[in-house]
Amino acid sequence: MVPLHWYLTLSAAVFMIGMFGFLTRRNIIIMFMSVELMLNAVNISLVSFSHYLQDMRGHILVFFVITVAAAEAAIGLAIIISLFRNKQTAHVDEMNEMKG
Amino acid sequence: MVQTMNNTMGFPILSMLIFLPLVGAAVILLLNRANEKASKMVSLLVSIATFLLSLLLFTNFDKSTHLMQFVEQHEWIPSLNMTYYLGLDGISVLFVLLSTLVTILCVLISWESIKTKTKEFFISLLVMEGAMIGVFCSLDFMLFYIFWEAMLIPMYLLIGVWGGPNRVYAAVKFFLYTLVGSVLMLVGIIVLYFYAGRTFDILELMTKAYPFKMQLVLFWAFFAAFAVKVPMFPVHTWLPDAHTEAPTAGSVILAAVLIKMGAYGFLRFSMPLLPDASRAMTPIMLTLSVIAIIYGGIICLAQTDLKRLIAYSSVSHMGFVTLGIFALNTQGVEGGILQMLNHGIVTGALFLSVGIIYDRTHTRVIADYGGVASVMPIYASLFIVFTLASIGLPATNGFIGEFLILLGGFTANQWAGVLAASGIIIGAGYMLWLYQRVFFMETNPKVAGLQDVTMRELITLLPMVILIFWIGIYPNTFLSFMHPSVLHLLERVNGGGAPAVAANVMTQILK
Amino acid sequence: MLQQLFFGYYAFMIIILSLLVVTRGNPVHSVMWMLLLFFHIAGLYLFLNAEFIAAIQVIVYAGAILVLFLFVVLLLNLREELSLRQIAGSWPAAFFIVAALFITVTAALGAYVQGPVGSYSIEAVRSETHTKALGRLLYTEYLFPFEIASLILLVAVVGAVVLAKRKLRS
Amino acid sequence: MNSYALIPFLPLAAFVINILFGRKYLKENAHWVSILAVAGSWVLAVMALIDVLGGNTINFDLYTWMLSGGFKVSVGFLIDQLTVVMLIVVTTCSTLIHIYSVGYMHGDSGYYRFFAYLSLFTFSMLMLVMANNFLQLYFGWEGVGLCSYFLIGYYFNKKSASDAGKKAFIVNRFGDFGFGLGIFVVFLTFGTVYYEPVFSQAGGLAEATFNFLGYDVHLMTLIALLLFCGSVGKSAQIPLHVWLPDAMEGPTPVSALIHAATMVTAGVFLVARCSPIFSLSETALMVVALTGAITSLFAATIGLVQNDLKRIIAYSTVSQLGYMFLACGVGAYTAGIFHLYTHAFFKALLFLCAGSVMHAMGGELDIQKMGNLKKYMPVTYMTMLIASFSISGIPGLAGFFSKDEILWMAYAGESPVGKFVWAIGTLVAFLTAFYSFRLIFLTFHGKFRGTHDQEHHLHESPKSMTIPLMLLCVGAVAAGWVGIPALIGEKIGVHNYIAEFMKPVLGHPEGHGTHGEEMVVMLISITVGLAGIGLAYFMYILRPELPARLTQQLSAVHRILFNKYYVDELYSFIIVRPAIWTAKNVLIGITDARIIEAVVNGVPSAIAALSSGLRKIQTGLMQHYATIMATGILIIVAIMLLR
Repeated sequence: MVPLHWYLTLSAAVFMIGMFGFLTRRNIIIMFMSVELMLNAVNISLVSFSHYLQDMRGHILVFFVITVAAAEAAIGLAIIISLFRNKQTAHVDEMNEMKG
Repeated sequence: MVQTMNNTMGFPILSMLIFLPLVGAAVILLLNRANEKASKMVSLLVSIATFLLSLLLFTNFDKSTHLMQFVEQHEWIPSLNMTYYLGLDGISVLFVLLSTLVTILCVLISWESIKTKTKEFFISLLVMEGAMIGVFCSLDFMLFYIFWEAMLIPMYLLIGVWGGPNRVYAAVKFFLYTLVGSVLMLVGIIVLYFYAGRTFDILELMTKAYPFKMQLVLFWAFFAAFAVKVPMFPVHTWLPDAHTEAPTAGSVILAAVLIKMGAYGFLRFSMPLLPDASRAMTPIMLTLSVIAIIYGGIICLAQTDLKRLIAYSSVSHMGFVTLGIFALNTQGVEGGILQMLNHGIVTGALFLSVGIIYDRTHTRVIADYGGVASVMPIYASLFIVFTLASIGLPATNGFIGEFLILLGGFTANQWAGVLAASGIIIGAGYMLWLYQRVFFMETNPKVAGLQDVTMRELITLLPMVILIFWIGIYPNTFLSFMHPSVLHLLERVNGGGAPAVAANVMTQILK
Repeated sequence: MLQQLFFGYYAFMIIILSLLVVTRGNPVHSVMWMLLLFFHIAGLYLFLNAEFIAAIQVIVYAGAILVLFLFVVLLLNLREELSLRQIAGSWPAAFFIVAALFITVTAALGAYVQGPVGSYSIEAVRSETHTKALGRLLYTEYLFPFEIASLILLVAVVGAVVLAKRKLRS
Repeated sequence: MNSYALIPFLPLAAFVINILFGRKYLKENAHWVSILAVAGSWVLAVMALIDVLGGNTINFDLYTWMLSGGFKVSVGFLIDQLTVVMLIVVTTCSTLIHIYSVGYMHGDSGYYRFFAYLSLFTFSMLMLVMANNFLQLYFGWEGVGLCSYFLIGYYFNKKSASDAGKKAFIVNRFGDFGFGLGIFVVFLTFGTVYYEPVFSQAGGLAEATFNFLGYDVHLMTLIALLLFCGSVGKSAQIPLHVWLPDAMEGPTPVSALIHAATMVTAGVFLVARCSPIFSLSETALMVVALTGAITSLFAATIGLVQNDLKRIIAYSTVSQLGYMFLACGVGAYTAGIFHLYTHAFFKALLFLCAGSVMHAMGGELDIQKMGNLKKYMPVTYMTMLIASFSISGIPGLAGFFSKDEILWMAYAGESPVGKFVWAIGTLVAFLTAFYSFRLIFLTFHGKFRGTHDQEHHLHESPKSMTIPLMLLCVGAVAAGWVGIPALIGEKIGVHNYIAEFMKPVLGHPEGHGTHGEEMVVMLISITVGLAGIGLAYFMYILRPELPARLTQQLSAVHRILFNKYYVDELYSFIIVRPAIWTAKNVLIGITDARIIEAVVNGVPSAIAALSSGLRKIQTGLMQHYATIMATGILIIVAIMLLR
């Protein structure tokens, strides 16, 4: 029997890797993939909780997360395309319109 | 529940007064932008209807009681114990009338002078009216606060959109000044709410006793809100800018109603809620009032801009009002209330008049005028009436108010009375000098050939003239509204003891 | 024992693949590694008796989202970017924060107390099949969120079209 | 309602009609409304006189004007002996001057306006004298001030005229400041502002003190002096005399009515009306007497050297007003009022004659440019001559009796300064006679010194002007006959009617002197009067080159006198300019701009400075924000874990 801890630790590890990617990568597409990674990490823990607590609601939530992830990917990538069109770069360093 | 009078009208008159203008604004909103005439007509009709409705207050008001009248109370936000609670007493009823009257005049005076975004202008005006009436009618502190803040928005727009060249600065200054004050008041309101056991009911709050230290803190919190509005020295500097930049209607509302709210706030809240602090702070308030009177007066002597001069004269006149209010005796307070009304009428009329001539010349610089009396004789005679009322000549309303205030002020504190009386000399100085420079002397080529007042403008000014003489010759019509309420207020402030009339032996002997 | 072995494999692969995803310089490579990663995650879901989730993980994530990524990567001409530095200079700080966060989170796991279990035991789900059980819940109790989710997708579709569309020069 | 209430309201109605309909409809007929109204008032005033002579005093309230707490005041009328004398003076002068104005103002563009103001003035003046309380008195007081403002500035296109109007109003406000405070003290003390209870209670408080601004002062002195401030302003006494000479910018009928016969005497009326209070304070009386004496001397000396026809008469008015105060100050209120009454006639006459001269000279006022007018204007000459005799105190004429009464009362009264003010009064009588006849001789005698054009136009004025002159002339001669002193009266079998008449209101102090002394005083005053005339004759008829030589020899004195002791310049220097300077440089420049606005604008600037520091954190790079967010999560999780 695999204890729940293992799953959760795995989930945390993947999440942290995703976060590390998000914080350090300068290519916006890879940053975006890091976000997907983090979402997947969360999904892992949701599914495992669901399994161990014998409850379906975790699955429901995962279902919605995937939906939102799909929507997010669509919108996000569209944004990236239009950004690239304007800036000719996918490097976030160049994107500092919000500089105060 | 504090005892009140039932609404004998058979219909919710106060709600109707508040919402009729708002409905009018909504109607204008639906009108075609191109059809400016229609929005003007609608706002005129709505404001006249509101005024006629408010006349019912005038006729049906029971002058024999200090209790709240025309009361309406409905649940609003029960979880916070906020209610929709409206009512009027002798202190507030006249201001509702003033607001409704002034709005009509503002609509009339803006008939031709507003050329851009006409529709929005009249919407702002009507929303303003609704909020102003709401402020004077609210008996729930939260409701009051909401109306109080709601007034800021249309006024901000009136100044910021239709104002003069420097309008944005003036509008922002006006907004920030008043907002800072009212936020402190909000804190005060919340403190009271919790202390008094979770109620916003003003009448109920007034029945409680608060510890002196708390009263002091709250007094200054309220002071921040009210003194800015009045405006008292030294927080008056927004007024000249706002008045100067605002369009005529904005200046009129500002002068006639908006700055009354500060003094009204002192009367309605600071004094009955915080009687001990009010008494303790009297010397400071009297000092500030006297400074405002003299300071505002002297500064007028050096003004070169018509509207700015009148704005500073407002500072001086409102100094009289606060002086009267904080004299804490019958003559002072009644004089103060009456003077608020007077100032609304007179300064409102002065701004209307300046607007009339500004529409023709597009200059506010005094030096650009001269000899207008020979070009526009009717206008000149109306203006002299307002000038004289402003300097408090007997038979005009200004005299009654200033006399009662000075009498009250002198009774309360002789120095205050004497120094304030010197303000009357200065007042005559700057107003007559202004009149001379604008109307007398050689006719300035810039004003040659101006058209005298039109029928519309005459109709705008006539109500003011009538009121000036009515109050000046028979003030009892208006004073009689106040007697019971003022007496009640003073009993509360003076700790239920003997009302502070002139305490002297001879009064007793003569009776 | 077998279970633990299985888990060990999946966990190891998932972590390795995740690291590959975030560290590859070329986005195309990253996407490829991610594809593999998603299959492994789907496998883990199967392992947890979540067939339907595993299926949509493959279909939606691997099949749709990643393909979208791939399209975008290919659409954009990123050749020049590849020569640039790919990792921000401040990565040690980020590493420190992430590591610290990981440690604290795992430390918190020790405080986990199992709550009462629900009615969807493994057997119950099996007898009903996972898809049906999920579907029943989704279309009854979670109908409203489900509808909202569809709305979100609609918005996303419209939004994506509007955003990605070339501006028509008028 | 008592029909006497119509006395003031008839002119008010005329004002309202004229101001509303005059410009468009009445135009050249505006005078009819005003004249009818004021004549109606005159008839009613005469009826009131008969009533009062019959021993009645009328006192009634019309309606409650103000009611606030313990303060109640009505519009109400008191008609007693003092009021009725004033009523007669005011309505008579006003009627005659209305008629005179028909001719004088003929063809003026503001014809209706002029009559409207005159009516309004008459209304205010009548409200003033008929009031039965202090506040209504104040009402009339300010009302006449307003009309004076309007009428002085009647030719408002002239800067000097509008300046003068403004000056009159503001200077008066200085006096009214004290007056107003006086009313407050009265109310605080007595709890009412009605004359009747105030005067009847005053005696009981003769010794009372009042804490005024932290000082304990004698109550009656305080009230009296505060009220006297108002008088000083209205009646142009030192130091508030500066407005009256300038007020001559107004049309001449105005100068006659307002600035000679009626309004300026309101101050004297006030003192007389409040005699029960003034009598209780020796200090106040002394101040009144000295102010009056000094003013009369001061103004008379200025009058010696002026060349402006109307200003000479204006200074003469100031001087004569000083005389009246001098009388009141020595306790001889009746004498003061008596002089007020006679003065109204001869001074109004002098002004109207001056107006007639101006009319003929085309607006010229410089007496150095006149001369020999008697040839062209016989009626004007004769009437003006009589008026000048009257003012110089030539026996038998009105001025003689009142002036003599004052001097005798000053000499023989109980006032501690009596002898001193008598001496000044006698000196002033001499100066008055001198400058009055200087005026006559320069204007009507000698050779004509104006332009040829002017000479060509010289003519006698129309009937509507000369008839009032003649009627007033009758007054200037005969008005004094009601107050013939006992010394003479006993011999010709008449009483001092006015003294007896006024006794119930003003009392009548007896002089402490023998008939012999009284005779001496009278002879002295006659002598100095004649001497003044003689000197003027010597200097301006016999030796016309003498004045110029004197002017040269005494150039310093002449310059001071000619410039009116530089009082205007002094006020400008110590009041007007500092006020405007302070406003410009201190209040606007420093307080408002540097202090208040610095705070007001400083707070936002400080916030702006702070935020411009803070904005450096906003790199705009998403990952920085994300890193900070992650740090935040770390901290939160750590805190939750450690708890």
